[in-house]
Amino acid sequence: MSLKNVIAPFSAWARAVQKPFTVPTAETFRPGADRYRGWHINDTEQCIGCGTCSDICQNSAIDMKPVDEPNKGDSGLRPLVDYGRCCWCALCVDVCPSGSLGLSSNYIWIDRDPDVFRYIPGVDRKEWDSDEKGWRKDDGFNLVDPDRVPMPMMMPVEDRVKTWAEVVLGYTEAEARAEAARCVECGLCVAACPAHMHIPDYIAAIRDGHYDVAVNHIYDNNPLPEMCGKVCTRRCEDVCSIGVNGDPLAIRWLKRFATEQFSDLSAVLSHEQPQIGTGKSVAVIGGGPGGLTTAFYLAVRGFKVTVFEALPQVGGATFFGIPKYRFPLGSLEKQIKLMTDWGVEIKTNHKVEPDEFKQLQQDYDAIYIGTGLLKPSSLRAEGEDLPGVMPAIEMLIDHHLGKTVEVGQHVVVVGGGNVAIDAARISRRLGAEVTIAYRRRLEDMPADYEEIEDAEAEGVHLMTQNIPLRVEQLPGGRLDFIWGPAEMISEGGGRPRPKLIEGIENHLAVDKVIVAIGQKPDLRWLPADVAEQISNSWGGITCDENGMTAAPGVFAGGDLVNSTADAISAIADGLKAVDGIINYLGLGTKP
Amino acid sequence: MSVFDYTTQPGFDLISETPNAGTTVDPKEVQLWFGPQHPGITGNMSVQLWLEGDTIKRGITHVGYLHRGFEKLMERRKFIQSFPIVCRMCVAEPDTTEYLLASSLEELSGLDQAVPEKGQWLRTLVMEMSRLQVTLMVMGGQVGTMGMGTAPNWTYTLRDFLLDSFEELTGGRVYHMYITYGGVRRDLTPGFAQRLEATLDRIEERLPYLDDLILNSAVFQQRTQGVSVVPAEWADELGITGPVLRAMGVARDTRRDYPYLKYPELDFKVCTATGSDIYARTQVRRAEIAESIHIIRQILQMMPQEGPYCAKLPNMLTWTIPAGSTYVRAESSRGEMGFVMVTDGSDTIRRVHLRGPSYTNAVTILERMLPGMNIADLSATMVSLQTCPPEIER
Amino acid sequence: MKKFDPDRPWDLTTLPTTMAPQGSRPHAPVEDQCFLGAEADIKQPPKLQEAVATIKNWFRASSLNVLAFGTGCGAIELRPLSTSRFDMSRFGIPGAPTPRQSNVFIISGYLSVKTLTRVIRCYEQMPDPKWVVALGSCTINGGMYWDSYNTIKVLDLYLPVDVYVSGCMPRPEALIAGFQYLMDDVKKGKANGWHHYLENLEWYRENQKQVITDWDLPNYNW
Amino acid sequence: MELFPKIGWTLLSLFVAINYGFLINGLIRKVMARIQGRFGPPLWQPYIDMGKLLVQRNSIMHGYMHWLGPIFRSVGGMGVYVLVPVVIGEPRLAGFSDMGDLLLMMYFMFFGSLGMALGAGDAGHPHSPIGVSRGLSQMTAFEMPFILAVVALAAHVGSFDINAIIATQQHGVLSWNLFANPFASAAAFLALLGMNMYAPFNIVGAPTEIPVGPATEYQNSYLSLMMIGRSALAIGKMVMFMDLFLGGAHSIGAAVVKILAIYFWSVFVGAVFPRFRTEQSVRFFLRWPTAFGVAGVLLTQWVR
Amino acid sequence: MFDINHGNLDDSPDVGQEIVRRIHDRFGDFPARFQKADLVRLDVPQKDIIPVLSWLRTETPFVQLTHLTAVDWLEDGQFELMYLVTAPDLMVSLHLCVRLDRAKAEAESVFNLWLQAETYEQEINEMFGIHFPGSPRQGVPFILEGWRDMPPMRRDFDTVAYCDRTHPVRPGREHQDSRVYVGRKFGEKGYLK
Repeated sequence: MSLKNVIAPFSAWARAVQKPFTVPTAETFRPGADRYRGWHINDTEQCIGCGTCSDICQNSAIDMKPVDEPNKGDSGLRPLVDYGRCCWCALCVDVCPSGSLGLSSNYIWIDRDPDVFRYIPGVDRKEWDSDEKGWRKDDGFNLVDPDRVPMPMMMPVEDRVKTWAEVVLGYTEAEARAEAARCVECGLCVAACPAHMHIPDYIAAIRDGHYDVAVNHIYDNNPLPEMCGKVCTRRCEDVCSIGVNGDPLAIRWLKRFATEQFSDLSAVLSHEQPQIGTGKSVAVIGGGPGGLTTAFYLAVRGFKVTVFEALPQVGGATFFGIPKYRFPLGSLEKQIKLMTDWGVEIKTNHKVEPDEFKQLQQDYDAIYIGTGLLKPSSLRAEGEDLPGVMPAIEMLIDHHLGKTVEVGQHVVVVGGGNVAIDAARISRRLGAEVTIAYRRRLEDMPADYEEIEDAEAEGVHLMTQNIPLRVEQLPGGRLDFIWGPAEMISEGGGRPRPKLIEGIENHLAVDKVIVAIGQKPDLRWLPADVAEQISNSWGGITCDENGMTAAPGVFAGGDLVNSTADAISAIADGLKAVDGIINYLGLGTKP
Repeated sequence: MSVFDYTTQPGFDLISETPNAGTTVDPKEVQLWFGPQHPGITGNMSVQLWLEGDTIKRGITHVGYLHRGFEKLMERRKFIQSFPIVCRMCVAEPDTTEYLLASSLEELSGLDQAVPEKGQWLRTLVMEMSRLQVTLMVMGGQVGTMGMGTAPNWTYTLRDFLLDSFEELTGGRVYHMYITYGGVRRDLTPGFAQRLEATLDRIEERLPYLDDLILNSAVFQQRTQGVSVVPAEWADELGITGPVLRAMGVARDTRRDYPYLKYPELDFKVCTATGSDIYARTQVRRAEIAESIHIIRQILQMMPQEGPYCAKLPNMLTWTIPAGSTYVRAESSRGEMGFVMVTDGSDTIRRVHLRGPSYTNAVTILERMLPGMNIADLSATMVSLQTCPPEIER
Repeated sequence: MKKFDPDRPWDLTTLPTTMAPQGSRPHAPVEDQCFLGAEADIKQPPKLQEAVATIKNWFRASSLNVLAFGTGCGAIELRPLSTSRFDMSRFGIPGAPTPRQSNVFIISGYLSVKTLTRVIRCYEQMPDPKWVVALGSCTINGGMYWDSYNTIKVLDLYLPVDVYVSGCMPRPEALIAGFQYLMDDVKKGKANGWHHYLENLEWYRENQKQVITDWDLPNYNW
Repeated sequence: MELFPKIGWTLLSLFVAINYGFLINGLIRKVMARIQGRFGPPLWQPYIDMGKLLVQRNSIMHGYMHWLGPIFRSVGGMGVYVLVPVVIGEPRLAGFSDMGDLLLMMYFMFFGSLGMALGAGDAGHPHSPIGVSRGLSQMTAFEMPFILAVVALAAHVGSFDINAIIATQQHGVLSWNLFANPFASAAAFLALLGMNMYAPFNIVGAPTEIPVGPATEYQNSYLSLMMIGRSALAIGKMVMFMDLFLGGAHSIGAAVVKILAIYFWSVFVGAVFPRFRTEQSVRFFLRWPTAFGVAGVLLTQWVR
Repeated sequence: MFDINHGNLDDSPDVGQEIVRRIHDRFGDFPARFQKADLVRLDVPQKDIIPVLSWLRTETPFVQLTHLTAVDWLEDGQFELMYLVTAPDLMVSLHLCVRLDRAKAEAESVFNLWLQAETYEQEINEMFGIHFPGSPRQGVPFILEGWRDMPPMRRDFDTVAYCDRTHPVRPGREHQDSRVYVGRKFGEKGYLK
């Protein structure tokens, strides 16, 4: 014990005259750091109620609760946080696909009642709701994979226009499983899908490699999945929660991948539906997706179903409306084969006449009408009767039936839907220079964005805000397509409307003008009294919630009814009609 | 009769009218429960002592008061869900276990190659900061167990300044939950380096006073020199690591021997002392505080300012890892910590086991050092061995 | 007074009107008995009684000795709280090393069954009135150990809790706020979980015995 | 002075002294907090603690001996205080100093501690007997230099009468025993460190080893009684040291300052040291302080 | 203390390869996996494990038992014991893995080789129910107290079911899985199943 070591500790007394370390009483409740993990906040406007936060929470601290006023397109659920469970790891924030969830920098919550520590952030108002600081989602750290596995293309763009072969190659097994693993199984897609397919279930099955399970899930409410897997308008992907801040899951490609795994679907599929329809018969007029759906699921239940199709091939718009480079004929045939194998009788080249319809009403217990839209809308511009002006729908049907379609050197396609793009890309493959004239902006185009991109890549020229004024005959058989530019004006709500800028006329010399601005229903084949009874103001058919028209026993669906004009809606109508027919015939177990 | 009588509880309470069943009392012996309710115990554990006067005749450690079954819980959680759990394994020093979990699963999944440069630097920074804060705490706690309030008050405050830096960087004061698969969760904040430097300066400014209060203090020297000596031959037999080993003069350090993260690029020395007593362990800790400050300064200088801090992760909700097993290790403030990780190809861990230095320190070593020890030294010994109950029982 | 609801045992506003439960010591009456006031026997005007109670509660609230028992993770934040940075002693909250001399029990997080036994023992050794401050999620509804086989989930089935401080773990500042909350409650005479415990000892005992298999605590509280 | 006024004045003085002890206690907490870098509790915190202890329920009873411990303790403390003259030439503040001498005072000091030890030993908790044995060993050790110092002073004056010892120191500051007999003073002031039980000699109630030692089972009203006793004893001891070594006080102000100064000596040391183990502290007291004490006695003989 | 043959193992360029070669020479051809520079995994049959361990302990620099733990392979009906033996001077570890029959969960103790194995074996005994005859603290509670159920770390012990049975939770929670909720709300149904 040296004297130095006895004296040394007394140096600590220097501290006594310095300022204490202590946080002054007035500042005791210091604000948390900029990214402190405090209480939860939630932007309920942005929140889509996908429940991913609840899934990742290892404490099972987050419940999804139905709220009174959900936003459109979300699940109607909002996270409820239980602070009897939370550990403030903020994984819920980091995983939140919409980025709506966050943690504020507040950290003091004291109560004597333990039941109060539960609340729905954003809905139950709290004083920290407007806190700017706290833990927020960061772009550099993602717990879900925002990048889609790229879909490999069959060949380079420049070769594509020379062939009718399928453009998209499809995923390999590894790619499909990798893509399927991106799913967070929120189920928002189920709501968005008109047919309410079991999307998370089959994606999970694909992820685990159980493709037969996946196909069974898929066929559960879609008899044309391979078609859907290739050309569906996929509203599921629009609402996909990963898609809010990244690429949506490639649901369509995954469905396609699963169905393509099996050449013989009967061996894979199983059905457990009771044979309730023995002895009952149903006539389906129009072999489009809606009609085929009704026919298939009724046949599965033991009904005797006959499909009457005017064209030589069933499939309706999915047959003639979709170019073969998107949807090879073999795919369709495989699915039709399953239907006929499972008991659907198909009569092609059989156009139903008014008299025959009366007969069908007597012969069959129920009739389903799904004849779609076949009458092209008019251009409503001068010169639309000129020989070089043709409706796109006719061109597509002709093309698919193998007739020769003359497009010449230069074509202008008027319209911005999928039909317009298809007509343009077919024309491109027929060797023409193609221009698309669309009235609104590029982002307003109803066509699939991938389709638009592909078309552009293939050399289709896009002219937007372009209003056709008239078409004039030029010497030499060519046409002069005269158009005026438009400006976009927004009035009230709604999307902006194009307005012609007067006084400007542009000319475009073309060989053909293809009009693809929509189609109208054509009910002339119905007996006049029936047509009168069931049709509505725009010429379509009105149905009740069971899919039944005003005529008893006559059901309808598809483009005739819902005007959304996509295959999956028609399938959904078909499914509705299946239930409707069963209930109508008194075979269902009504809830 | 089993000597493991776990029915008695803190101390004797003769008023309870229920004599502690199963215990036979030697009239010359006093049985004393040191903990779990005891200010001198290092966390929630207890040592059952049989005393003669102030001298311990024998003793047994009892753990399990903090058992939460982490290893079981992690077997039924997805990989990402295990990540918030592991930091609770050692409350004072959460980053080491976070790193161990991340690196073991990265190794088994092949993600380890993808960890970006900056993520590695940030991991190193956080690991070293956490070593520093715990060492500071133990340094003060060491003398706190001997009844001086001044030094622990200072060191806890200095540690708290470091916790402020942690809070700024990671969003949490104690549970950082920062190191995760593929890197770290957030980037540096602007101006973080300057503020951390200021904190380090503040710590350094106080270190000479701490030396005077602790290492240079005559009373402290008398209390600790030659007290609770860990025999050198136990080193290999019991797998002693960390400051306890280095206080025997053996220069072993996981950071140098099994290089990981950015430690190979950093310049640091392995601090040793001789004597293997409490004083030597305190000397090692004092040297490691200076060394940690030195390392953190280097990291702040050498760290790249730009770049990603986390690898691109697969969907964490469905992440699966191929079957395999591994052992990863890292140097915590107490010594080598390791994770045994076994996966079976599913989306959950098959088996994980934390190998912590406290496991042998608090049970095997402590129990063998107890006979003949003065009761006054027990608390100091436990702190010097850095027994951490949550790590023992997980 | 509301009826005591066994489903909401933590609701301290539902104090039963019955006397002390069977088995408790006869000298542990419901009335406030201490060195300065066996006032149950003395007939005093109600105003004075009220004033005396206010003064007593003020004293109790201004000197809260915290039992040094780090039951869980939260104990690590008690160190900064009691040392220089946050210095809880300036609020009149020092630490107390033994249960006999402490007034506040901080349950700092989860309780394993093994610790719960000790916690009950320590709690019952503390002199009345005594208060329990529960930290963090674990005490409210199990926290992150909601599926752990070795921890209890709902503390107030086993001990009366006066103040819950939310957070995992609560910062020292939150703890200070919790203490201020407790002080307010004590001053108003609202924090009487101890009283509740005495009155419903049987109910608590039953719950405690459900999880503690090796029961060796006495069945009365003294 | 008549007996009854004297009793009255002494009780009043005792009351003031206890309050002063409380304030010093509060002040020490403040100062200790300052060196630790914090604010510390308010100055009046001991009063609040005291009030709290009085309004808490006692929940345990270890028998009457246990209950008597704090009473012995406070009687011992008060006994010391009433035997010391606080202000020179002020009979109202002289207590019963004319009726007892240093030996009686030291008896009261022992008496308090021994009574406490007896009471604490009855508690049944192992911490109590361990603390008691530690306390008694340490007490015996520091009594050695203290008694030597007292003997040195008494030998110098030729009497154990405290008033006589004061009287020899009234010839200027240098005549204070602090300077007149530095060895004895050193012995006594080192022994004071042990008496006041601040670090490094606070092994008795060391919280990290045997939480609060002998008092481990005491609660509430017992504790409050012990606080009063400790306060009286502390002031009594300080006054005694003031009388013995600092020449007493001529005014209340001087007494207040000197008491505080003497008290702070142990705080000054206590704040910066860890504690000794029992045998180390025993060894410490029996080494240098005892040597100083012996030197003090020898010095007295030599001066004579 | 022990006759440790530091021999030429120090000099060999790859200690892991060398020690595995020696084990192969001496005890048989156990499957080995060289996982990284400092870790080799060896799958040892149960009858050979104690000879290998005692040889490592007494005649090689692999003197440190870093940890001992168990894995429950419920599907295979086996337990796996994992011994990590380290050569601290050479900075190489051997992970020795042994499969035991789950029905007869018993293994030989290594307490004689390493003192601290008593704690590891005590914990494994408590948590997995593997018995180590001769180890000093078998059957003595280590972490658990008053445990009446099966050893909790076994795979077939369901901790959630145990919690539901034993530890009540606070009532009032109700969770809607978004997938199920959305499906139900929008009339999701199957037409084949």
